Formats: sequence, structure tokens, C-alpha cells
Amino acid sequence: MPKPKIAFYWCASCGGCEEAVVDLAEDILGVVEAVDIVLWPVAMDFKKKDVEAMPDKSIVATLFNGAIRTSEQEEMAHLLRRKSQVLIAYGACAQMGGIPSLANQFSRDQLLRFVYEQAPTMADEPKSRPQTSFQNNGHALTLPQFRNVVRSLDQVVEVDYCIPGCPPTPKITKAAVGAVLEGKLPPKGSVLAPDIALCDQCPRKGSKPADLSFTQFKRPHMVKLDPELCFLAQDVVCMGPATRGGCESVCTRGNMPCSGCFGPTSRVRDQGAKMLSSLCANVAAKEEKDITQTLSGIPDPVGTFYRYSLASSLLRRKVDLPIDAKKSS
Amino acid sequence: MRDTHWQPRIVAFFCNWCTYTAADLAGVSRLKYAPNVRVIRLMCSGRVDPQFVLDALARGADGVLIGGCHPGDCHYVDGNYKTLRRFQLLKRLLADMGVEQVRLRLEWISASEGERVKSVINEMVEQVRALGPLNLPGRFADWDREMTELEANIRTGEEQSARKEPEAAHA
Amino acid sequence: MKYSYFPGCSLKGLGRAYEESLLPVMKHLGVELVELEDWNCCGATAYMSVDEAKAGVLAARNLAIAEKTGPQDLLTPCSACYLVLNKTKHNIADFPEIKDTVHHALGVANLTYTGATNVRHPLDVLVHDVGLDVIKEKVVRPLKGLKVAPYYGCQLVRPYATFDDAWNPTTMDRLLATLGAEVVHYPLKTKCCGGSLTGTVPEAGLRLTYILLKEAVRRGADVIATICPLCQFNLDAYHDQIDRHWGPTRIATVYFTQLMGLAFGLSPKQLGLKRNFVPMKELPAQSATV
Amino acid sequence: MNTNGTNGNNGNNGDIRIGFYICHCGHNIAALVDCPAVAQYADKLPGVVVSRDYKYMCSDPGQELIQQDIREHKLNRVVVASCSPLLHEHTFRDAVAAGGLNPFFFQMVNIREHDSWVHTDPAEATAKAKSLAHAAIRRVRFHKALEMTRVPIHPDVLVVGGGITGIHAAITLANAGKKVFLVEREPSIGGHMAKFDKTFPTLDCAACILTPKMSAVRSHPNITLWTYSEVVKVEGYVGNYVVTVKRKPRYVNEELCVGCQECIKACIFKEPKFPDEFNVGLSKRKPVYIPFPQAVPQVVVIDPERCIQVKTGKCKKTCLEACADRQAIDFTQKEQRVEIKVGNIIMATGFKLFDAKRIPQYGYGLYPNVVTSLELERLVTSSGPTGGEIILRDGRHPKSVGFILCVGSRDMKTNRWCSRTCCMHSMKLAQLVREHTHADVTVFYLDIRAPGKGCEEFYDKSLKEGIQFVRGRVAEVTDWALAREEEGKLVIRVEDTLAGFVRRIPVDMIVLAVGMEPQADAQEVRRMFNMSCGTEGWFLEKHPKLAPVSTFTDGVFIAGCCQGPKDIPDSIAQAGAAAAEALALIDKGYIEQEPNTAFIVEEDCSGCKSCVPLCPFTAITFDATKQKAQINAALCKGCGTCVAACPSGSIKQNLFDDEEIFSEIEGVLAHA
Repeated sequence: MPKPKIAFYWCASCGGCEEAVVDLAEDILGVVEAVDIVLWPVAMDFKKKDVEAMPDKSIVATLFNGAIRTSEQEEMAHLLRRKSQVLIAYGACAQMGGIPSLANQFSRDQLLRFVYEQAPTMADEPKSRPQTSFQNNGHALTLPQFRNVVRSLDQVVEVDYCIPGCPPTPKITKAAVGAVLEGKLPPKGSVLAPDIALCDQCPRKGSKPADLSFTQFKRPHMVKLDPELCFLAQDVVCMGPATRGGCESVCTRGNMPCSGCFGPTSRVRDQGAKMLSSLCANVAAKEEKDITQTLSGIPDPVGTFYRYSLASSLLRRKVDLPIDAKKSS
Repeated sequence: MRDTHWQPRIVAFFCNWCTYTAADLAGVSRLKYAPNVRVIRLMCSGRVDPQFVLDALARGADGVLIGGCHPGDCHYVDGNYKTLRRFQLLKRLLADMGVEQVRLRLEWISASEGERVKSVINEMVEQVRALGPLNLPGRFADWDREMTELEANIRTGEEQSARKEPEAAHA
Repeated sequence: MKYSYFPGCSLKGLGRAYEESLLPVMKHLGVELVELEDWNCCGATAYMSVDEAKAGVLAARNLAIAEKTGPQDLLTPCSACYLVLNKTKHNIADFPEIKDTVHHALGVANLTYTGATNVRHPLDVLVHDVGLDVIKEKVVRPLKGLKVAPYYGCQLVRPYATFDDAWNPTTMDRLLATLGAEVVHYPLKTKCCGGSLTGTVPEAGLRLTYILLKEAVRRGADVIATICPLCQFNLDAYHDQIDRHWGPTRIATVYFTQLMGLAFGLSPKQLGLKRNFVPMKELPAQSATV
Repeated sequence: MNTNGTNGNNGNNGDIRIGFYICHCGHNIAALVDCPAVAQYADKLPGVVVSRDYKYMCSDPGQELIQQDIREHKLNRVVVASCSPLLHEHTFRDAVAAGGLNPFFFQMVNIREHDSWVHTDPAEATAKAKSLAHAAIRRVRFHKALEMTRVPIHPDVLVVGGGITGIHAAITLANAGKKVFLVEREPSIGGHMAKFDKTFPTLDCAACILTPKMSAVRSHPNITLWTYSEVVKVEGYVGNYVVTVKRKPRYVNEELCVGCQECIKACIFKEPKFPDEFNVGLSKRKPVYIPFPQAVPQVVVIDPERCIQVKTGKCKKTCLEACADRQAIDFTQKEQRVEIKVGNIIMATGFKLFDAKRIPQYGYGLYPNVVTSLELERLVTSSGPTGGEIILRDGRHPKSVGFILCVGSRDMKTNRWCSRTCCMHSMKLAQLVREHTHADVTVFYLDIRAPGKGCEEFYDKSLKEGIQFVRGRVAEVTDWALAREEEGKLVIRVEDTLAGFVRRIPVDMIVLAVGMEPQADAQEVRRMFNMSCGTEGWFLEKHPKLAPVSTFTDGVFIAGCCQGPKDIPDSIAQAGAAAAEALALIDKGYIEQEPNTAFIVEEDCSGCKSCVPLCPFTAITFDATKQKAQINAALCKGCGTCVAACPSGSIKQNLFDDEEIFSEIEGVLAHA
């Protein structure tokens, strides 16, 4: 019996998710043993046409990481959807837009202008922006189109499962791959991680007081963080209460607060709104100006509460941004 | 661009004890106000989950009005303070997300202030009307239009390959 | 402290003693007044009763100039001006037709009025902005033993009781007490002085003036303090006629700013006190010796 | 009709079968909302099996219609679009239950108070009704079968305020065998009525009818009377209030004092020196005093602000000597706080009189012969400071008296409301003045309001007795004369609106009929007892007609003038009504409450404790063993604040769960 075919693909991501696969360490040998990796651009040489040549649904599962920012990524998403029996959004970017989707606070023009014209490191004169097509010596070169909006994978194609995390841990990756191979998958649409918030497993849980009553908020760089005390008890925003567990508390063990990469539980539609609701309710002040004062410790609510989930949040993107119809890449 | 038939749609979350009762009083007093508000009754303004506000906007509301008891008057002691705190940060969040300030409003309206229900609703409807539609469902659709051409191409491609499929299967 | 200053016609004419005392008193207290450039008639009560919209244009031009040149607080000593300017502010805010007329007219003159100008009376500014403590410090000749009837007239607190009670204003009472004067209980403090009736129906107007004078005398006042040029004139100028009708009721009527000047030790000549028909009695001896 | 709908979330069988009913409410709704069109629209919505419009849904046939449809069409959800749920939700829930369905499979749509009554455009009102109906139809899918929760009622009652209203309520309850705590701020009960001479319109003696009731309070075995005491804290909820009462030290042991008043005679102050509160300052008292001869309890009180011993500890304490062996005087007394448990509370905190100084042009406080109606009341009383003689401050008898009505009532500048009693009260005083002094009496009024039983007849009697009535709001009271007959008198200037000219009327004495106002601390008190106030500041009743003595807080009732100005008969009627409401709850033994409580899904809770401090009723606790939060349903009041705050969405709320609200949002925004 032929080995099941597995694919890995990456889009707008940092490469961390690829690292996570490699982080399976010796276990990756077991995976390689059990499956036939038919596509893994970061590690092996495959061409798009190789994938196109595969029969539809011939890949048992594709682990797809990264958000969707360009037309090429969209195209690959569609292609892999067609070729895969199970399409898994792998990591926070594919699941929720991830950090790349913080760019949904800016228009395409703002981004291109900054990156290609205004960035202090930009030496190119005259400042030029990349084009989707370019003629040189009779050769036509093309680049994919840079979209106006960063999207999570499920905003482009239908997704069967999500493996959360920035990046996902080897443990849940292994468990998910195992589940796929054994055909023991939960109902479609599930997130393959525990459906309980991080605090449940956080080693600092016991140190969290019952009454926080915030009078101020501090950002992690402003305090010498106590290595054992609950971050919220140190007035530092920790997204743990609003974030799915399963990450083995790697951040809180590493003395950094949770920033929310595992996304919300299944019972929550908008991770940021929920965290905001919970934190604000626990602010001590009653007078308007005192409340403002306390909350001024959170200077960037979008970046704080939606660090990984802006694309999949209820508003998705800064709503008054223009849609640039020009086909600049 | 401005649709002349467009009417602002405002979703309101009113607490049972003060603002909802005040709205009932406005009715009993036969005060007349703009018909653009749809009230959802909650027991306390403290029940207003910021998700409700975002969801209402995302589903097409042009504004959201939250009505609670005056500070110190909450039927549940201090639920309205929790609302006030959430409201403050939510308002900043909305500003960062490009939603105009007047589209979210928090008002303390006691059970006896039927007149205030009228004036607040009328004022908010006019302010929102002056801003024009928020129309997030429409904006979402506009944003996603950039994907349609590619999707159409892919669909054609799929249809072609579907026709070829039997051969591929044999190969 | 700095204010725009709208003198109005009275303070340059019949009521010049008011300006003559107001300016040095304000200066003495360190309050800077910037007279509006090219100000015009306030719109006057008479014009207002003929055509409110057009009278509003006249008044609004002054408000618009103040708004343009600043400061936004416009000191308006004359009660009639104070009322007309305030009324215009309200009219523009409340009546769209008047607002349109005014805006149109101002537009022709390249002026705009947004409502930013505050019309302030010197009494309000002195008591609420400068403060009685500061005023008290400046008193070098307390008006000890001087019995003063505080008389506000009708326009300062009606219909817009912006800084004091409409029926029983007390700002000037407190100010006079700070100067060391003995304030006489004078329940007629907002009664009509006769106003323009004295010119049109003298027997009615003069009778009203007479009641004010008679009651001030009966209550033992040495002098009546007023804040309005027309009141001052009515109470000061008709003693002969009043005496002929009802018997003598001689009492001087002066501006409250004149009393302030005296208490500050400024010279009576400087304060326009010589302009009174019925001269104010010398200050009682003990205060003169201070 | 439509029979689709597949959501399996109903707890019955898989099918959702919704019945939708829209009520015309006669013309109240149908005049503006096109009810048949709404019914047609609803009929096409998913899950709707029956959709009808009907003239009066709350009527018996209307309710029967629902029940019949439940049986015939196997409905498992019902939506009624009619009036406010605050009015008729329970009616329709009962109807649904009578039809054999759990009453909570019901949702109500408010298209009267929130729609037809407040809008003018039929098309817009109809569109609004459709979208509200749509929301309810979506929402009702998620409803679950629930049970009302029962809360037991503690049988004891607290009555706050010992005026005639509180006295009557306390006696009524005590006679029914209930234990009553009566708390009064002043040293004696009796309130305003104790200060009155006679009562209108019968002119019977106020003391004669009040004193026996005051004595009954003192002697009743079921009444615990705490005077000189104030409620400082109220916790708990209907049936189970825990109230803290502050008992101010009166420096006299109430058990030991027999009211012999020897101490008063012996006081180091030989003469009374301080204004006597009971006589509104018209007479003097000593630092040790008894508020008035009929005071209940008959116990002296020592004024800590005046008593030298209390203030400095350096008095000869002649009072102690006079008290001798009784040893009732106790300068070591301290303020006490007592906690009591009661099931119901009746508020009878009364009113305060308008301060006539707020209208300076009437000269109160300036001219000695301008008095308030209450001051005159004390003057005409035979037990008053003048022994019932009406005299001016200089000892003369007035030859002419003017009554100015509506002082601080029906006045845009002060209070807009009618104080209801002043017309009658003034006419009563006017008759007494005539009787006592034969003076000329003129009453200046805006309208004479004499609607009570026997009151119009009393007005007739006043006219016949030669009392003059001048209609017009008095402009001012002055002391300056224009004519000889005005010299030395107070002159009332008034526009006589019937005669059509301005008059000056000189009199010797002026009586200001001051109106009633909410107590100065009404706002703090209502917060403490979790009540509302109307814009004027009176305690707000739950419904102006149907629930006039109830408040929005179950188990807290209001009676008498704290709810608004009223006369003695009306106050007593309300006292009885409030007592009856409390009795009904006590005798039933329990109250049913909305099951809108929140609960934590244990396996979902991460134990983050974010919710724990949010509950003002301490219903949320953290289970250290399970490392999860939990909600005590008995303490939960259903506000839902914790539900909104749970960062992982692990708290749910009956009747107001996330899905229910999200579906409503979706519904109101679905295009009609």
C-alpha cells in the first residue's frame, strides 16, 4: 500500500512554522517513514506544475502555513485545496492572519510607500515600486499582485482544520499528523488543540489573585518581570485568559506574557474584544478620567489584543482604508 | 455615492431597569423619535460584550447605542461602571480601526428619562446620518472583490481539468 | 487678564463717567481691555423691537469682530448693549431664520460668527474672574460709613440671569461690602428706573424714578450705586421735576466703578464724579483720613 | 405556511416549530404598523409554522389561540409581537405554559412602546416591527426549557419613616401578626402630622386622631420602634434583606426613662435657649428636652450639639441628680449599629417643605411677618408657642392676612409639580385665622384645587365665610408704600388675572403656602434601597397605575409623600396598600424569580479568576480544589456582567446567552 501523501506549504509567514516541523526532531523520521512528502518548498525542490499534475484529492493532508497576501498565494491555496483531502491551516497566520495581518491597519499604498520610498534604509533613487509585469530585452517578467487585504486561509478557501500557534508546538503538530494518519479526526472545522484557555495549564496560575483591580498597565519592557508571579498581577497584559491552551505555556515559562497566538476558544468570536472586555471590567477606577488614566497603559489596543487575529476579527481590517484597484504588485 | 434611500440603522443595547424602561416611558408618553433604532434588551449594560458591538457593526449597523443606569444607580450595583470602562477602550479601538467616534455611544438614561431616550436617539440618528453609511458587509464585499477574477480563472481551469480528469486518473 | 472691550455709544456720550471710572479701575486691577476695532451700534433695544433679524446683524458684527481679533470674552459695561448682544447670541442659536440673515450679512463683510464670543459684564468679571479677595487687597480708602443702595436695573439679569439671580441679584452687594461700604437693604434693586418712558410718557417714567429715589432715601442711603448708563441718567437728571411733583428726594446716583475708584484711592476727578447733576456727598471723614 | 427549520437545539425533538403572533392592540399598534404584512413576512422566515395577527393577543381568546396552535401545530416556540415585555411577558409565558410548553420557549417583541407609539411613518414603523420580529424568531430557536426559581420570604418587615404613613403601615402589618421594625430619624414618631392643629376638610383635631395611633405603635407587641435611628446599609434581596440601622445616642436609656421631665427642669440652662424643632423655631427648648408633649417614645433626648456635658464633659450634671435613682441618663452612650433581617421594606420617608428663602421676592426671612404655612400651623395650635394666639412678631394681632399659594409649586423656576395639599391646607388655615382673629383674609391662588372628598364643599365654605380670593401669581412682597394705607404694612403686588390689572394689597401678615419637596437625602436613600427617582426626585413607583406602591426592586415598597405630594387620607391608603403588598409576599412564603442566572461550564473554565471580583453579590467563588470558578445560582441576580467578561466564553446565562443575543443582532439587521 502506498504511503499517504502529505504536503507542506508556506505563504505570508516568517518561516517559523517550517521550523516547527523540523522541531519534531527525531520524530520527523517517523513522519517521513509513515508518509510521502509530496510538496515542501522550504526543504525540497518542487515546482507548481508538479502539484498541478497531481490528481485532485490525491494529497491526504496539506499543512498550510502563512497568511494570504498575494495573488500567487491565493492561487496556491486554491490549488492545494483542490489537490488535498484535508486542508489544515497550520499556525496562527493561516488560521487567523497572524502577525502579517496587523498590516490590515494600513492601505496597500501606505505600505508600499513606506517600504519602497520612506523607510530609512531605502537608498534606491529614484524610488520605484515593484510592478506586476516588466519588459526587459524582450522578456516579460511578472510578479504576483500584492493584495489590499491580508487574509486568513479560510477567507480564501475552505479549511478543514486548524493547528494553532506561532508556531505550533511539535506536540500538537505530531498529534495532528497522527490523527490524520489514523483517520481519527474531530468534526470538521475544529481547532486541533485543547478548547480551554491557557491559564488552565499555566504554571503561574496559582499566583493569580482573585481580585486584580487594575490601577495601571505596564508593558513588559517597563518592569523587571517576576519569574513566578502571574503577569496580570504585575499589571502586564497577558492574553492567557483569552487564549486557547495547548502551547505548553512556553512563553509564560520563558518569563514573557502570552500574546495570544493560539487564538480564542471555540466559544469566542473575537479574541481581542473578549480580552478587552475582561481586562476593562477589572479596572479599579470609577471616574472617567481615572479610567482613561489606567487604560492609557495600553497605548495600542489593536496590537495588544489582535496581535495574531486581526484578519479573522469581526472587523477584519481598518474599515476606512481605500481599496486600491490598480494592479501594482 | 450617497444613497438617497439609505436610512441609518442603529442597534441599541438597553438595560432592563433604566434605559429600556425609559424607552417604554417614551412610548407611554407618546414621544416621537426617529425609527432607526432597534433595541435589544439586556438585564444590565454590563452584559454588553464588546463582541456584540463589533458584531452589530460587522453585520451592517451604522451605529451602536448602549444605554445604562446612571453611575451609582445600577440595579446590580456597579455593572454600568464595567460598561464605562469597556466603552472607553472599545472607543479607542474603534478609532484605531477607522470607525468614527459617534457610531458608538454610551448614555446613562434613568427609568424616568423618557424624554432623554427621544433626544439621544434623534441626535445620534442625525449624527450618523451626517456621516453616511458604515456598511461593513458592503465594504467586506468590496475588499474581497480583488479575489474574484482569480477565482473565476481557477474555476474555469478546474472545469477544464475536470474534463481531463479521467485521463489523469488513468495515468 | 485680558478682555475685548465694547464700550457702546453711551460710554462715549452721556455715560462717559462710567468709562472714565471703569478704565482706571480695571487698569488698577491689572485687567487689560482691548477696545474692539471699528465697533458699531450694539443694535439697540429700539431697533430690536422693530426688526430682530436686522438688529441682530448689527449686534453680530461686533460679536464677529471680537471673535476674529480676540480675546473671546467681550466686556460690555452698558446694560442695554449687554442685553442686546446676549439676546443676539441666543437668537442666532435658536432661530434658523435669524441665523441665516446674520450669516449672510456677515459673509458680505467677510466676517464669521461661530458663537465663540462670550458677552461679559464688568460686574461679573470683577467678582468672578478678578475676585473679591484681589479687590479687597487694593482697597486703601474703605468706604466706611457710606450707605449705598445697590441698584441693578432690569436688563442685567433679565431675561438672561447668566451670573446672578433674576429677582435678587447680589453680586454688586458683595462687591460694595468688600469696598467697606454699608449696603442698604434695597428690595427695589431690579425695579424699572423709568427707562425710555421718561422721554415718551414722562408722568409714568418719572413716577418710577421717584419711587426708586424715595425708597433709597427712606432706607437711609447716602448714594445709589448703579451699573447702567440709562438708569444713572434717569436717577440723576430729573430731580427738579420730581421734586416739583412729589417733594424733594435728593440723592446722588453713581456708577459702582466710581465707588471702586474712590476706595482704591484714585482721584475723584479721574473718576468722572464731577459729571453728576446731584453731586455725591463727601465721603465720611474717617475713611478720608485713612 | 411553512414547516422548515432543522436546528436541533430545542430540547424537544429535532424540529423547531415557531408560532408567531402579532397583536393589533386595538388601534394602538394597528393604526401605524401593518400587522397583516408583518405576519406575512414572519410566515416566510425559517422555522415559522404559524403566523397570525389578532386584535388583542392578551385577551382570553388571544391566549387561547396560542394554546390551540401549540396543540394543533405542535409548536415548540412562540413569539408574540405586542407591547413591552415588562407589561405582558408573564401573561404570555403563562399562556404558553397552559398550552403545555415550557414557558421559556417564548419571546416577546415590543412593537407598541418601542414602535407604534413613538413613530409617525407607517412604512418605517412596519419595517421596524418586521426586523424586531425577525430578531425574536431567530432568537427563540436557542431558548431552553427553564424553571422559575423560588426565593423564600423572611416574614419580618422594616418600615422606614415614622410619620402617619409609616405608623399606619407598621400597625397594619403588626395587627396581621407580622414583626415590624419601625425606624425613625427624629427622636419621636409623628412626622409632619403631629405639628398640625386641625385637618381638612373635616377640621377634626390632628392630635386626636394621630396620638392614639402613636400610642398603639409604642404598645404593640409586634412593633420594635427605633427612633433617633437611621438605616445606613441595605444588603440582600427580596425576602432576605439584611439591614444595618444606626442608633444615635440620645444619652438617655429608653428602658429606664419614664418621661417625668425632672431632668429638664434641673438642667443647668435655667431658661430654654435653643430653637425648638417641633415648633419650627418659634419657641425655645433646653439641651435636654422632650420633642413634644405627646412624643412617642415618652423619653427625653439630649442634644449633643447643645449639652455642655456632651460637648466638653465639664458640666455640673444637675440633670443626673434630678434623675437620681432611675439613672436613666447615660453620658457614656455611644452610637450603635444593629443588623436586622427582614423580607420586605416599606419606605415612608415623607417630604420636606420648600425653603421659602429661595424666592427672595416674597421676603421670607427678611420681613418678620412673612411666615410659612407650617409656622402659622404652630401659631394656631393651642399647644403651640403662643397658646393658639395668632400674633405678629411685635405682639399685635393681624387685621389682615394674605395667603400666597403655590410657593415652590407649579413654578418653572423652582418646582414644576403641584403639591396637592396647599390649596386645602391654606383654606383650612384661612378659616382658622378668621375664626381666631376676625382678620380680613385674602388668598392669592393660581387655581384652587379641591378635588378630594368634601374638599370642594370646603372651598364653598371658605367663600361663604368671607375669605377673599384673588387669582394671580404674586409678583412680590414689599415694604415700600405708595399710599397712606400701605404705610407700615407688607404690600402684595399681584396681577389679578380675573380683574385684569395689577393690584397692590397691603396686609399685616403674609402666609406662604410652601410646597412639598423630596427629602434632601432622597437620592442617597434611593441608592441605598436600590430604587429609582423620577426627574423631580420623588421615589419612582413601578407602574403609575398598576403598581403604585411597588418599586423596581422586589420587596421594597413606597407609601406616602416620599412617592409624591399627597394628603393624609391618600398617604394612609398607600400605607395600607404597601402593607398589603408585603403581606401578600409574606403569606405566600416565597417569590418566583426569573431564572436568568449565569453559570460556568466547568470543563471550559480555565480558572483565570477574571470573573470572581466582578460579582457585586459575591455569587462567584473560586474552587481551589477543582481550580475552577463557580456561580452560586441562589446569589446570582442575572446581570450578565461576568458573562460579558469571561475571556474564554465559558460563562453562560439563561435567557441572555451569547447565541441568543448574537441571533438577535443578526435578526434586527436582516433586511426586512
